[in-house]
Amino acid sequence: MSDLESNRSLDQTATNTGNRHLIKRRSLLKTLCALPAGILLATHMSFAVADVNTTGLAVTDKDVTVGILHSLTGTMAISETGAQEAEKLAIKQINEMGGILGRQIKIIQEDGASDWPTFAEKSKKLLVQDKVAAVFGAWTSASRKAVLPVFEKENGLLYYPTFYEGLEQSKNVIYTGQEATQQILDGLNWVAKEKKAKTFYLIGSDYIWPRTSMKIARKHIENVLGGKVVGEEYKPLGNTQFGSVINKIRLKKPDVIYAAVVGGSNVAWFKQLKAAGINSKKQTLLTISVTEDEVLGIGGENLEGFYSIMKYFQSQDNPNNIAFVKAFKEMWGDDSVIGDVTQAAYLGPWLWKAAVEKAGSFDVDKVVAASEEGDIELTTAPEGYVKLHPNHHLWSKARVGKWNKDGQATVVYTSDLLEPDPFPAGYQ
Amino acid sequence: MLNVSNLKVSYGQSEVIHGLDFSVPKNETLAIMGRNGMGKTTLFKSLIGVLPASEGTISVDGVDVTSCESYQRVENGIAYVPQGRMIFPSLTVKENIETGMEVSKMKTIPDEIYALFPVLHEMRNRKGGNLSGGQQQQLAIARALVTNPKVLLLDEPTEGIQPSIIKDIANVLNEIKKMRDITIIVSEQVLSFTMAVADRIIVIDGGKFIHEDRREDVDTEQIRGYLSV
Amino acid sequence: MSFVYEKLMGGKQGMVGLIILSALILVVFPMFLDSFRLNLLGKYLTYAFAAVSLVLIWGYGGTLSLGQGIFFGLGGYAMAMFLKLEASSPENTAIQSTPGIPDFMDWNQITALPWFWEPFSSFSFTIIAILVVPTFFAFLIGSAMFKRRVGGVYFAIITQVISVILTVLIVGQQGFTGGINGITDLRTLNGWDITSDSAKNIFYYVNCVLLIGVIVLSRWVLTSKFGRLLLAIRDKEDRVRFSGYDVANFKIFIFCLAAMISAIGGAMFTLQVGFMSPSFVGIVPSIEMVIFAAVGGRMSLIGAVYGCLLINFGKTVFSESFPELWLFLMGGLFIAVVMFFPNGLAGLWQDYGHYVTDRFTAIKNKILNKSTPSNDSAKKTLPETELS
Amino acid sequence: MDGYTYSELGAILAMQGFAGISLFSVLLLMALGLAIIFGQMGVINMAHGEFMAVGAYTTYFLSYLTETYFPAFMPYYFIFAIVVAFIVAGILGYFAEFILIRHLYARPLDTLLATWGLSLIMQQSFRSMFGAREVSPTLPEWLMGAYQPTEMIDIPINGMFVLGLTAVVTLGVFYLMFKSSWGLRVRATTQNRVMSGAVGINTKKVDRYTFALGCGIAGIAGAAFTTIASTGPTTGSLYIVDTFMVVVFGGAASLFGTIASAFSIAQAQSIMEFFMSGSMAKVYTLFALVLILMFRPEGLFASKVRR
Amino acid sequence: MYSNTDYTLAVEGLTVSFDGFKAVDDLNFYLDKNELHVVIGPNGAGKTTVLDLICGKTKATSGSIKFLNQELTELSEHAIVRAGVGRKFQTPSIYENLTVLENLEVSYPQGRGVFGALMFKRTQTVLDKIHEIAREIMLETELDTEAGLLSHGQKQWLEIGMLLIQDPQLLMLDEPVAGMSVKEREQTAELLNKISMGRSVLVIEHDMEFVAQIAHKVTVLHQGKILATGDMAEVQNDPNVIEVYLGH
Repeated sequence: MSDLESNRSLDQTATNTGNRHLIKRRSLLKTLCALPAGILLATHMSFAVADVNTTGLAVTDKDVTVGILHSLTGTMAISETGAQEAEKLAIKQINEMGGILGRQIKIIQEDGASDWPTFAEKSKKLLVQDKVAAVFGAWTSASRKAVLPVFEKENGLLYYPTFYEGLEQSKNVIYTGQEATQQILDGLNWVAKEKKAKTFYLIGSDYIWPRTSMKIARKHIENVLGGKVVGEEYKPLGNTQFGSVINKIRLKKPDVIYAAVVGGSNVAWFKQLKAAGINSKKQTLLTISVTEDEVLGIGGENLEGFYSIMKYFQSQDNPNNIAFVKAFKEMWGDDSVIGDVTQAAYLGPWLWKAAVEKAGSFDVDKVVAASEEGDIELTTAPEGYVKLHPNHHLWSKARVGKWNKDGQATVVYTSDLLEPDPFPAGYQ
Repeated sequence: MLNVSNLKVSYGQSEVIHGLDFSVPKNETLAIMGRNGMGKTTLFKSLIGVLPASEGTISVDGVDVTSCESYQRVENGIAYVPQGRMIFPSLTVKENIETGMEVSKMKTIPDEIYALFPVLHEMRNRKGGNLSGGQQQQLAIARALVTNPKVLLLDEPTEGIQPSIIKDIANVLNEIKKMRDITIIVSEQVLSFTMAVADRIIVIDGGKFIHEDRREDVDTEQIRGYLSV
Repeated sequence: MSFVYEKLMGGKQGMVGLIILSALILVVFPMFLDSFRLNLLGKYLTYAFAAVSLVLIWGYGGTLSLGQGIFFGLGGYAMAMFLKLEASSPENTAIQSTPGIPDFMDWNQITALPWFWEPFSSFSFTIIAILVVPTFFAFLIGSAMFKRRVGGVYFAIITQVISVILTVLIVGQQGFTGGINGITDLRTLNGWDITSDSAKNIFYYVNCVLLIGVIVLSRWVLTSKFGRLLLAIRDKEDRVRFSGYDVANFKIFIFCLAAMISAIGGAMFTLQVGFMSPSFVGIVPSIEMVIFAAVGGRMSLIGAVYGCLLINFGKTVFSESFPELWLFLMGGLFIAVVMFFPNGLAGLWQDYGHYVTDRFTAIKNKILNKSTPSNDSAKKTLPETELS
Repeated sequence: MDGYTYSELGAILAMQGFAGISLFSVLLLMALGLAIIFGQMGVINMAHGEFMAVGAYTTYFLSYLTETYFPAFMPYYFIFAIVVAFIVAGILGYFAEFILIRHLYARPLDTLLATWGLSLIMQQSFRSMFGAREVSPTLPEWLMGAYQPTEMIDIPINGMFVLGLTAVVTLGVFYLMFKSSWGLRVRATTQNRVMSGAVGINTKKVDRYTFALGCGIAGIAGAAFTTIASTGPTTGSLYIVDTFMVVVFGGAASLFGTIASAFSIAQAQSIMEFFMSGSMAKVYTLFALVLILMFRPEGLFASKVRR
Repeated sequence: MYSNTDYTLAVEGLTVSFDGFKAVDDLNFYLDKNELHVVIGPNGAGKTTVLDLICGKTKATSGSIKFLNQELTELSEHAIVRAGVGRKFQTPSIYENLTVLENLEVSYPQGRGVFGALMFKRTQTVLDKIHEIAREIMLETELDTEAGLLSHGQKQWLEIGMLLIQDPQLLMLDEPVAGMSVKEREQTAELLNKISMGRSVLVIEHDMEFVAQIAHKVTVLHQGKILATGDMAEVQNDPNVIEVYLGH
């Protein structure tokens, strides 16, 4: 089935490409300075394998092996390409800085082929046969759910980059994207305040992430904002007919259309909206499923004036991001665009590096313990500043971007640093 | 008009036609007689190119058609009325006839066809499948005639046809021979019909010719003997 | 004795084939493969159930079912429901707003276990459900279709549509089914940790034994008068009907049997892989299963197993090194099998297999005569020539 | 429904009606090519969706060329693209028939497997040539937007365009199949291939061109769909089941049936979608089709002919 | 509406139309016990369609077919066979890949259900019956021959044998001597005469000589309607038949 239904299912976003040059020395230094001084010193050389690796991982005097597990083929390849490119960029940059605990990072890459059992199979191979110290990968909820038991059983460590529905917290996973409340709540607050929105129409693709997200959105709208949900609709994955829904929307005249349509459906959805005369002049639309990658397919002209809530936009104007975008494009080509998940994937290797150096060991238990202390932070993150919460998720900011014709967004609102809350009370 | 030499035809491993030689001049009607399973239909199928010949040559009016596809043989002047008629059941009578006009490039069905088979004109908008056996046989002949053939092959045209219509068909064949310069080859088991149309009779048995006569020399008892061994 | 030999083993050729297959999967593979690869092989062998079922319904029955994924999925889901309930004990799910129900239900604001989930807390009910539910479903489809003489292309397309319906339903009703993620995070079977290596090894052997059992059962069916009638129906359906047989019943039965066999494969899949998802119900796996059978030889029960192993093995190996090439290869393989090897591997075996059989007999004689068995050499030489 | 004026309800009704008609034209356009290939020739072409994708990619490629080299031509390229899509998909179909299909006329179920293999190869080719990402051509401005007969009614122009295109293609197919001598050849060949050869029809040529025509129409469908959705390597597989359902439901051999079937499926689906979730609407529609097919296996509009 | 009779087969008011075309038109037709009845008529007259209607292959548009006073139009094909109606097809319809013995065995009226077929065993009773039938159809020496290798005539006999083994009360044969040599025709005529003792037989045939050899009664069918019924001589002299069928 992988092809038909699962299809674009799951791709909330997509990503891209990257680059070749190092990050500028200045920002490197910044990273280093940001780390606690003791660990900083410890980073250099002179750690015997026996000390940094007591559980038989693939670590030698010179190098340490990690795995990258994304779909290179199948329907999800579209989305996951960017993530793995970002991860490779980060690893390359780390190696050029001298690696971790004096060891160069070697990559073993496996193809999940957009097929969940294959993800499980390959993750087991990475952990059992290759004994990798960490894995960067997975994209869809389904693939994460498929590999989760393997990571827990083999006590591996997974850095998972996608914004997702929450309701999960595994000892063996670090979530570098937003969980649902981080992405949703502040955006809704913003639209309620800014656009005086009272009525909302919710529409999404029919699977767990949109449904969970809509559930949270509905509770927030009804209980916190005092608004009203006038319609809630889910279309099968890959659906390309939105005529009836658009008519329903016209009938209900919501202040805001709140959308979580994914993949190819997304393109049909926005094209048909525009063709039906519903554009940003008449209608506010807020989506949680469109990043720069989707815009490539949808076409900027069809989206102009609509809003996305993400934690990252390629157009963000800060030195970290400018350096990152440049490095990425140099490594992976000028045509690349960078979406939210690509950036989140880029954070994975850096967060791992910080935790390993703090723990002084590659052992998963020690790295996890170091991560759970809540003081691992990245000041060099392209999105700005992020900090690892003891619940394995990241503190980060939500941003509302307004889409322009050229396929880039202008950030119109940035929240405060939001605490991740994968099991939000009152939203379940 | 039609020359066949050393024709051999096989189904898979087993050879059914064992090296036949014959030629039929213009304006002659040749009847090939024989019991079931003696190779009549196989011979006809190989002449029209539905079955490939494993050896030998077939030529029409001096043109070698041995390696041609069926439709090319039709272009070269062979027309075929198969055993069991094989009209197109869900095409109308008119459309059935028109399928034969591919080669002759005619635009409309010539009047002489309807003159020959008035019943077809009457039923021209009926589905071919809903015609009676005799009518279907006429349709199959009409369909073959509109290709303007030099050689007309008829495989057991009387099979399953009511006796009264068999006589009509014999008349039609003789009429056609008068109207056109045409060679007719017909395979038959019914001797009376053969005697009514054929100029020459060949008996086939076990894939070989065993007997040949001009009509005027035919010993009907002898032929009947061949047909009923 | 001769009954067992002729009927169940399929005579000399069949016996040799079965022995070679058993030796391969029960002895040779476990000897040479590490537990990771062996587990992988076990997963492939669960697909082999579906491939074997297609030999029955398609090769012998003459009816192409593009819905074997439905039954594989139903079997797998039934098993997954049981395991999920066991994994969702109130203690394990204490953080949920409604403890004691599966997590995905909790996420979908379902506060009580749906009625059709309840019986799945019983292991024996589950085992029965795995066998009966898909069979009953097949009975419904089969009666509706075969009694109405729907066959051939139409049957293929309609079964395909049913598998689409089921997939959309499972994905759409995620509160009850887990949606696109499927039912995940299955850990124990009656308290026994199914994620451990030893459990996986045991499942592997159980799977092999069941597979061989299914093949023997299928052979018995095919060598009975029923089997002859099946072939007769395939070739001259009207004659059979006008010999006084209710042809539809025969088709329904073989369709049900095929469904049950697929379902066993699905259940074993869930046990070995640890989750079930709607991706096994849809069109693509259903067609792939047909290809397993076609590559193996659509008339060969044992060939289906090899076809299944060959393709999946190829997929794993090639997708690691040449992911793009693999899809071209797979597509090419479909076409090549249809056009040049309609009898698949079994056809090759039929053409060249007697070399192996002769050798086997020679070795057997040698062993019997000398009574100093050189088992190793027998085992080694046979498998190597097997697929060549 | 309270709170709505009659004119509002009327407007919605009109637009909803148009949504159904628009879905109808999409389904029909998808199914026409297959009705020829499956209905007339009996080939179960699982790669039909990929031929649609060929048309869509052709349109995308032309849009890219036009945008890059002849921007002034942008308003007109789309019409041109439809023609090119037809030709490209037709030529590919021609070769597919020559290389693959013609060996399998006697084995319809095997065409299913072989064309499935073909579809895999085509999908991977798309991926290698155009990348895994979904693409979408830049459409001329006149195709976008809506026509507003009254204040409240918006009829999408792209929908009307597809509707018009479908009408043109349908009429063309009808003319070809039932009024032209070429159509007669096709119908004769499908009824009795051997006999058609024996009355002088070059049946191999007929087969090849018929298949190519079916694929060409799929190409047109693909080009038209770029106005409503995007194109990816696996786009084709999304349409294939729906397309087969339309053809089978209508009665495989009947072109009229295909039209009626597309109409009833589209209206059922679109009306149900208005009242329930999209997933359930799809489930109910498909389920109803299966049920009806069980009672009328030969399809809704197949006629009963003596043997 | 249709009353009971003493006839083995009573066909009354039988009509079937395809696409508006009446292939069989208000047919009335009776068949007595132990009667061998031949239906003749040109192709397309509806002969085979009548057999199709009786054995349930085609459903009637209207009318009644009563076999031993049991209405057949409402039964499914296999039920009609089990009621005692056997039918031979025009082209020999046998299982080419099975041996003669297996062909007969498969037709043996036991193990007709799914589970019966699974459990069916080749007992001595079965073998005896097979040998008996094989002797009757002159194939006892060919029991182990693959049926596909038989001559055309032998295939026709085998199919008759496959019906005989079920001991039907009504046997319907569609052109049983088509493609047979003269000697085979004679043997077949003998066979038919033998088997018509104790059961009714309905035969479709063209060959007038052969018809004369076997028929107790002849019916001429033309365009779905009966032209004449009676013994051979009556029919041959019927002016209608001469006008429409035989010709002057």
